[in-house]
Amino acid sequence: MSKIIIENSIVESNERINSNVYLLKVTSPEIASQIGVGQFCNIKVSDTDYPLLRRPLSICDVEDDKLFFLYQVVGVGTEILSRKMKGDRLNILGPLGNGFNIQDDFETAIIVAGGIGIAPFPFLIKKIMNKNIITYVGFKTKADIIDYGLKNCKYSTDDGSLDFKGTCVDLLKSEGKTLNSKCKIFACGPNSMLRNLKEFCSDKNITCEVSLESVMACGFGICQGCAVESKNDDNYKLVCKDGPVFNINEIKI
Amino acid sequence: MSKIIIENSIVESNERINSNVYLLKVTSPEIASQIGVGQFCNIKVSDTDYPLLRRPLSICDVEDDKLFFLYQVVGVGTEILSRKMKGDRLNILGPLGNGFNIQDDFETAIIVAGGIGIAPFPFLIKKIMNKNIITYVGFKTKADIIDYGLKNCKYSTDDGSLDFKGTCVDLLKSEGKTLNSKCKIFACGPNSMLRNLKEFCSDKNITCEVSLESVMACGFGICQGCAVESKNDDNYKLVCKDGPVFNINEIKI
Amino acid sequence: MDINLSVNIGKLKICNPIILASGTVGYGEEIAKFLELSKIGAIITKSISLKPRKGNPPQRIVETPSGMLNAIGLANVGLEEFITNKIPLLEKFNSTVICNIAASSIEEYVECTRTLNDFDIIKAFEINVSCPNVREGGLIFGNDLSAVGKITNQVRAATEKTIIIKLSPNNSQISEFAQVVKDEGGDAVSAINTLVGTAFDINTRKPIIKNITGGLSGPAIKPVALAKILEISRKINIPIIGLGGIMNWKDVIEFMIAGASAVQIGTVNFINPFAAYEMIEGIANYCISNSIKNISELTASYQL
Amino acid sequence: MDINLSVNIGKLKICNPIILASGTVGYGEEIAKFLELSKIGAIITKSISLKPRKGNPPQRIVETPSGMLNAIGLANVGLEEFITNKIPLLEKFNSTVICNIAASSIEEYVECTRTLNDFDIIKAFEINVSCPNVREGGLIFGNDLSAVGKITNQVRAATEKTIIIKLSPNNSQISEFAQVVKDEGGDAVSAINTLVGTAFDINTRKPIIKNITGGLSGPAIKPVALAKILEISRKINIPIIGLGGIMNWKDVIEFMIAGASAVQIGTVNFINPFAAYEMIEGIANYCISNSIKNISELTASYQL
Ligand SMILES: Cc1cc2nc3c(=O)[nH]c(=O)nc-3n(C[C@H](O)[C@H](O)[C@H](O)COP(=O)(O)OP(=O)(O)OC[C@H]3O[C@@H](n4cnc5c(N)ncnc54)[C@H](O)[C@@H]3O)c2cc1C
Ligand SMILES: Cc1cc2nc3c(=O)[nH]c(=O)nc-3n(C[C@H](O)[C@H](O)[C@H](O)COP(=O)(O)OP(=O)(O)OC[C@H]3O[C@@H](n4cnc5c(N)ncnc54)[C@H](O)[C@@H]3O)c2cc1C
Ligand SMILES: Cc1cc2nc3c(=O)[nH]c(=O)nc-3n(C[C@H](O)[C@H](O)[C@H](O)COP(=O)(O)O)c2cc1C
Ligand SMILES: Cc1cc2nc3c(=O)[nH]c(=O)nc-3n(C[C@H](O)[C@H](O)[C@H](O)COP(=O)(O)O)c2cc1C
Ligand code: FES
Ligand code: FES
Repeated sequence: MSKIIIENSIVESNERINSNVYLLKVTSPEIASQIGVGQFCNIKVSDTDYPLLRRPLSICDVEDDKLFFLYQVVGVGTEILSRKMKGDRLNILGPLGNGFNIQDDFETAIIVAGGIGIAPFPFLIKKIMNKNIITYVGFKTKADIIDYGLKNCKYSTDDGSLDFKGTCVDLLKSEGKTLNSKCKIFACGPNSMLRNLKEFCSDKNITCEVSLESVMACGFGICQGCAVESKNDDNYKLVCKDGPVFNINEIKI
Repeated sequence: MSKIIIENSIVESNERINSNVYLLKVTSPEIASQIGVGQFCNIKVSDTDYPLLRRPLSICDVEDDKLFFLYQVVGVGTEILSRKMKGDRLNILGPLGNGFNIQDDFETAIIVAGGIGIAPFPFLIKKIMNKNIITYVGFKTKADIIDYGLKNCKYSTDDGSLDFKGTCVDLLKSEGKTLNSKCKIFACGPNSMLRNLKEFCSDKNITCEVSLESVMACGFGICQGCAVESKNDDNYKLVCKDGPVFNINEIKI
Repeated sequence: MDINLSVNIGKLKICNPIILASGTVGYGEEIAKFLELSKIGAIITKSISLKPRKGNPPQRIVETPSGMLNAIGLANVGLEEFITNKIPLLEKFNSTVICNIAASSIEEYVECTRTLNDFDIIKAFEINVSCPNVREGGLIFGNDLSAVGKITNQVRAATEKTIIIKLSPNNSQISEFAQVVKDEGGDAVSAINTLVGTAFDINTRKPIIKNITGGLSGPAIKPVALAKILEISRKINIPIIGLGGIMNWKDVIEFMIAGASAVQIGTVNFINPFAAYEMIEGIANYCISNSIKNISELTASYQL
Repeated sequence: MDINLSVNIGKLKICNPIILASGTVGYGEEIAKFLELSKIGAIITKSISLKPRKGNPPQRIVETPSGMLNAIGLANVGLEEFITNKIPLLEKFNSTVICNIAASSIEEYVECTRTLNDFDIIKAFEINVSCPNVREGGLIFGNDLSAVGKITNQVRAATEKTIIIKLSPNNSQISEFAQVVKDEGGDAVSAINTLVGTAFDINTRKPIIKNITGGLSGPAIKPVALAKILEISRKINIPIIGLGGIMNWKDVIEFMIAGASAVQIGTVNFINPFAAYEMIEGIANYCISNSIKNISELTASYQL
């Protein structure tokens, strides 16, 4: 397992992408040299004790010594983060967790992302450019749509304001008749979406890896706060250490 | 008594004056139109619950609808304040307290200020331009010296790196032989300095008003946190409501 | 939609569940510069004792992470001055007044209550048995079941008005105290008073607060307050007035869900004297969005 | 100047007063990626029980103002697995190990202690009678004087190693518990464990933590911890290991002044896994600036 680093990174830019999503770019050479697809970092958004805990964000993209995070402002931590500017320092802990497995034998990567669930995929896509990629991505409405770093996108919107009306899993289902065992699904999004997807995958017997979220205190396996029920045994898995990426059949969602 | 206002003020500038003193200028028309010499404001330095309490700062100067505060960075609140920039909003409560009395009959104003204790005097000086003014101001060392808004300054430094070596009260004592009952002293600074000054004033029988500091929760008389012992009766006075300016004989320092 | 924000606690009727907590708004004079007191559920006076108390020597307060410690020491004008000068003022403000009483003996509680009982403007009594900053009447009574029982019983005999006993959080089973209050005829409990805390200056090695310890209030204690309220609510059938760290309308809703019939706000008044207004507006909007007609439907509506 | 940071607690000797708190560093494996454990005063293991415990269902934690609630529920590998897999690891790290034991009966405490007593690497036992997230062994024992007395007495009979009883803050007189520990032969107490707290989701009206309540830790509780430690220190002559909200070296000094012989750090490890290093450095510098030769001079050096 790779080393975990704490790095005082420097903000390069923190661009607003749509009404409440930002793309943060930081210089973080040590973490950038180590981080893999689907891993995440745990970020201290202030240099005081408030908010107390770090905020976990997926690695969205890497370019040389630069890390990219794509995040949605939902509460006090992400709000503070959104006010960071070029030159500010950010204390980042990473790389954390186990990412996507891209070594196994698949020809087509099906990416299924709900809303800000697209965050981990630009980096993934970069690493599997040699495969076929189809991205099903769902947003609430047209104005929310982000296509940063995605490839071959098919959109769904909850309100039908663009393209398919419904969720990205509905869209996948409607188009997915041709899926076969040479396909592998990579997914991230709300739990309701992942539950839906799980059904579909077991019907179709397709391998699917999902990136989960959980409230976290530490992010590296010492607090046991991020437990998720395991499907196989009667025990819990830790999202931060055993995940955040799991085979969809491994865990109870 | 004037109305107390809560105003969302806009930062115009926040200039670093020396290693850890800043001059903050905000647009705050309502408070600016009401505030008097020696009063203070209670400032919310963040829009989260941390730090919890407002930070009291003396009114340093007023120009039309602009308020000026001169402050030293000593802890987390003033540190956060020092990072405010043009355009930021600051929630300010004021004007608070009872300021200096400049109505009584004096010809010469002797201002005695230790370090950041100079903060309330630029505005005072503006208001008493028709009087003789002598300002005794003491700093630790030459590099700390600030003369913003002062007039007719005589400096002391603890280390003797500029002018008189000693405190500003020592300097006053050494020069103050000519003081008479037409003089009035206005003072602000550390309690040790004020104690020293008190002795001097009762020896010389000169009226002296001092601006006190106290830890405060509310700043407008509801918490009773800012009590200071009164000299006359066996009761406490409130620095925020009965002060911050007191006759030096009114209170136990 | 018409939202009913009014709440009944014993015979006390308040127009909304936001009450200004004792010791955090004096006798109403200063906060009235910000709030029309008649629009606030009620105001609880600074604790009144038989004789005036000058309070503890300074330093009396210190800020802590998301909280503050205070050891004001029940500084108050005393019964007589309260009657002569403060009651007329409160009458002028047209506010619903709950009088908080602190005492160092049962007799003192009774005497204060009996004397104040005659004033129409006082609609209820909050009996402070839990001030952590004075020995008698605070640390001693507040954590002693039989003392709390006796005080409730005797104060009950002295008034027909609503009696609220303000409970200490500094014990292991607050619900036992609520039970005693109920058994002895108290109408409601308020929970919580401050937690005992302290802080030291690492240079002088002295406690920062002259009184050595103080009472911790503010958002830091909110989770503790909620747990205490929930404990009482699950075990004892008595109205609870919830407080401890409430900063905004969301906190008010959270406290009501956890079991509170009404809430008190303390420390927040120091920082945002308009807080009560903002909360009244916020909870009304919440009710509209959630189709709640009577705010009291929220009380103890937890889904465990 | 040569600073002596070492501290003795009963027979336990630690090279500096910074101890990693139980439940916040597992069995050392992950934190060892950041810290050379041999350089830290000691590490206290996650509470061990006789049988493995899977812990409480999620959601297990929630952030609160300057604090967090947790209801992990003493998830642990159990005695057997601890011996087989964790002890060898801790031996490899060359760390001073204090084994924390949680149990739901006195017999279980004794059995765990007796079994673990044979392992040289375990230098002391910390007996957790105060976990707020399990009924037995926590809320029940922790606030019951006679239970704490009995547990201390029986564990004492099972080992000659240093026994530290970890006390609950959820009662009114923590010093009475310290007295019982002393009377029954315990070597030290640690104070404090977490405060009981909760939080609700105002949309679902459910407690955010599945277990309903959790334990509050972090800076929010620091003033309470300091007051509890001061109370014990003033009343009972027993070594105290202080904890609760320590974030930096200044806090360490403050806890020692208030009465602690050593300190534990918990929540801060989640945010800054290098915290222990920074504290060791910080307190050494403080000693130099203040001409303190032995860090233990600081213990209970308060000027009241
Ligand atoms: C492994 C992982 C990767 C993530 N990647 C991304 C990403 O790339 N982009 C993105 O926008 N969001 C991502 N999230 C979610 C993100 O961490 C939360 O939105 C964020 O922590 C919210 O913080 P806040 O202070 O703004 O919100 P608040 O609601 O104020 O936070 C309160 C507390 O709850 C926690 N919390 C709240 N929502 C979540 C959540 N959904 N997941 C985990 N903890 C939460 C916070 O960390 C904090 O401790 C990820 C979460 C995890 C666990
Ligand atoms: C009426 C009044 C006027 C003041 N005017 C000025 C001024 O013009 N310029 C200036 O630089 N300072 C002034 N001060 C002092 C200033 O309020 C403090 O330096 C500031 O509050 C420190 O906050 P902090 O968060 O940086 O420090 P911290 O030490 O982190 O603050 C911790 C707590 O202690 C309080 N506190 C700390 N030092 C003081 C102090 N000296 N006085 C009162 N409270 C304190 C803080 O408000 C806070 O609640 C004034 C104080 C008062 C009471
Ligand atoms: C400065 C201060 C003074 C207080 N004085 C009293 C008092 O006189 N009587 C009383 O019953 N409670 C008193 N309290 C306790 C509050 O009423 C309230 O119980 C406590 O502060 C918790 O609520 P909060 O977190 O909203 O402040 C005081 C609290 C503070 C902060
Ligand atoms: C996530 C978490 C798990 C904990 N698990 C245990 C435990 O298993 N046994 C124990 O005695 N204390 C446990 N504690 C309590 C801590 O050891 C410590 O007493 C408490 O967190 C206060 O210290 P702090 O504020 O430095 O975290 C746990 C605390 C946290 C936050
Ligand atoms: S977040 Fe701490 S163990 Fe996973
Ligand atoms: S600061 Fe609150 S009364 Fe003076």
